[in-house]
Amino acid sequence: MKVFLATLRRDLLVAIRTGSETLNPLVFLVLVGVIFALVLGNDHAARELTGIPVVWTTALFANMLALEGLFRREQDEGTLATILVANESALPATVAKLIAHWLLTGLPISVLAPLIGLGFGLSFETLGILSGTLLIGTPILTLVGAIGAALVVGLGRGGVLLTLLVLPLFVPVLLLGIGTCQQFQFNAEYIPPLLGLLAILSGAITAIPISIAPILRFSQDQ
Amino acid sequence: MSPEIFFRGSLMWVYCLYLIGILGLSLGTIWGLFFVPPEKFQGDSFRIMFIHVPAAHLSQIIYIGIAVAGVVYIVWRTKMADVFMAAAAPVGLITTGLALLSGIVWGKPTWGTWWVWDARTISVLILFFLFFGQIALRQAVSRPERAAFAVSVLAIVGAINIPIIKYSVEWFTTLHQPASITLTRESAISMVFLIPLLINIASFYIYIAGVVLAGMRTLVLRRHKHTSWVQAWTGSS
Amino acid sequence: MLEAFAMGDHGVYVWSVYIVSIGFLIGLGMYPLMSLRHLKRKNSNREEIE
Amino acid sequence: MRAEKLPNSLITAHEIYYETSGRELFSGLNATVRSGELVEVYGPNGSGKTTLLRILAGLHRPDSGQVIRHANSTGFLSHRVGLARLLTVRENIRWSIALSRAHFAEARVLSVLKQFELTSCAQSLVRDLSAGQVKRSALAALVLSDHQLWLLDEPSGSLDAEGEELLCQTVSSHCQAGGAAIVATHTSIALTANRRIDLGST
Repeated sequence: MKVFLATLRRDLLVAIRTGSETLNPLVFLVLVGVIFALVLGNDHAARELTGIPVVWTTALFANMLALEGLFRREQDEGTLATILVANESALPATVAKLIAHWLLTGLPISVLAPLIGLGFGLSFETLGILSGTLLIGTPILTLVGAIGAALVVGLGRGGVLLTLLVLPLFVPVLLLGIGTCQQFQFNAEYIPPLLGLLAILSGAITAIPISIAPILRFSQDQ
Repeated sequence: MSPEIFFRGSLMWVYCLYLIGILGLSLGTIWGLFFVPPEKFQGDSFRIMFIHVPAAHLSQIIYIGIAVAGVVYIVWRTKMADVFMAAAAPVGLITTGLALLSGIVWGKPTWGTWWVWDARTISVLILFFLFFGQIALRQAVSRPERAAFAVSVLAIVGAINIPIIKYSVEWFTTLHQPASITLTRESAISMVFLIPLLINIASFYIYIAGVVLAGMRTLVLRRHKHTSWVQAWTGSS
Repeated sequence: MLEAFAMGDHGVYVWSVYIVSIGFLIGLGMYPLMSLRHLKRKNSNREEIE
Repeated sequence: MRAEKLPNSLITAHEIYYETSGRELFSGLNATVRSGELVEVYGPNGSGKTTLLRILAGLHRPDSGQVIRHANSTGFLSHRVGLARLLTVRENIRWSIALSRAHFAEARVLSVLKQFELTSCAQSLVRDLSAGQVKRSALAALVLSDHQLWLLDEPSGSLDAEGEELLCQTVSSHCQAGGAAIVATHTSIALTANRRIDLGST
């Protein structure tokens, strides 16, 4: 617990000090969202129809952008090696890193996305459910993405490769997230996809955190 | 199994699999192209099925095979499992590409559109990217041990994702699809079509097994090029 | 005979798929055999040099 | 086959075989380090010092053979010193202590900082320090983390003569206190090593 809290605190502190690098994905999210809304102009029907897919997809890409930095800095500074050598601390420390990452990307994305949704003229209820599905969906993106980030850590040209590896795995989250919102938007049955999303989240939470440290350890071997 | 025994023992198998596969594919294809009457609804375009269905089947089987090999590698560190993954991934990429391509061309005369987003097309498309990821990741990692591990992890994660993708896409597309297009109409496959189709599926499996085996032989040779038995083999004839 | 090749209006589709597929399958089968032969030649060449 | 545990041994390497890109780096390498021992790994560039240390640290997996660490905890110091550049020296030390589950004692931290002449820059970001100061900070963090076994890869790099002496003192007092250290160097520093593993001759 001590290791977990110390690492969480440390990662948040580093993120605050980097400033713009932490904010970049969020600015990206807002910018892309605004551009989409702008291009669609005043066609209300089109904006209402595309709003949810656009916001969700943009949120996914913003998350993707942040993912690359999940372990890269630690790898360069050598702190990742320190964490991995300290056997027993590797699990709480990596879990803390994942949570810190979500707090810095997934959470603000979930909060900001409805604001962009406003630009698409979505109703308040829909915005609420949009935010809710993002709150469930973004931890999955962080967890699944972490596997990819751990696999490519230290590879140099990791960025594009990471996108290539991880995006296909993000498809179900995207579809279920958009599906839930749209079902809700058009007054249809939205519980089943929501349950699907929750099921994926619980599966990811049970399986992924414990496997990150071993993958990272293997990635040191190069 | 030692690499040398594998290398020497597998040559006969490669020849047999190639031979049976090619004969079977010729038989099934010629049968399907010329000796089967046109289908009632689709006319002659259904003949693409004799390529499309085996290719689509096989791509999934190859991916499952890679994922199983990934488990085997992670649990037992079997080097042959890694050789299999390395040899099978490009083959899988090409069969998946063929399944997609034939699907696209089949779609035009049948449904009037090149591409329809449904559970099957999307999961095959995702499969294509998963195979691509396998190859890209392996090439990006210089140390073979690490590459094998990374590729295994990726294969397993991808394999877990395939049913989830299928479920989510199926659910998602029923939501968006106008009900007029029914893709699942298999046009009541009668025995006339079934026999050449089964011949082609079986021969595809056999032929591709031979191709993967031949690829594994090449990789084994490349990885052990400094050993004495490889030197002896290259010097022998 | 020509009619059999024309396949109604669908000949173009059917034949293009078959030609491309057969091409890829042959390539797929040839590739490992060729690269094995290539490796063998390269290795024995190096032996001679050494 | 498992290597049997010798009394007091902190780390045992058994029949290590490792190759990179088809080149054999080590084969049949055996080593046992007991508490109180200081082992120097010596060899020219490219002889595999770093790789050996990383294998011992568990960061690289040998192609065959095994490494068993009996030490309560292991500290690893390489050219990537393991300090976050955007944290202050103190913050880094605090985190290192937490990570190794050691006890944080203010007085001890202050005395070690003083010993390593870091008192004046304890509150500045690691980013703004000189290379020598960074190395000293890393050493201070290592000392305070109370690891039993130290694996040091080129610890003398970017240290001045004074710093080097401090390093030697620190390492030998750590070993006298019942710890052990494995140090990789390509230049001989004034360490009084119990043993030497020479990778240059293989």
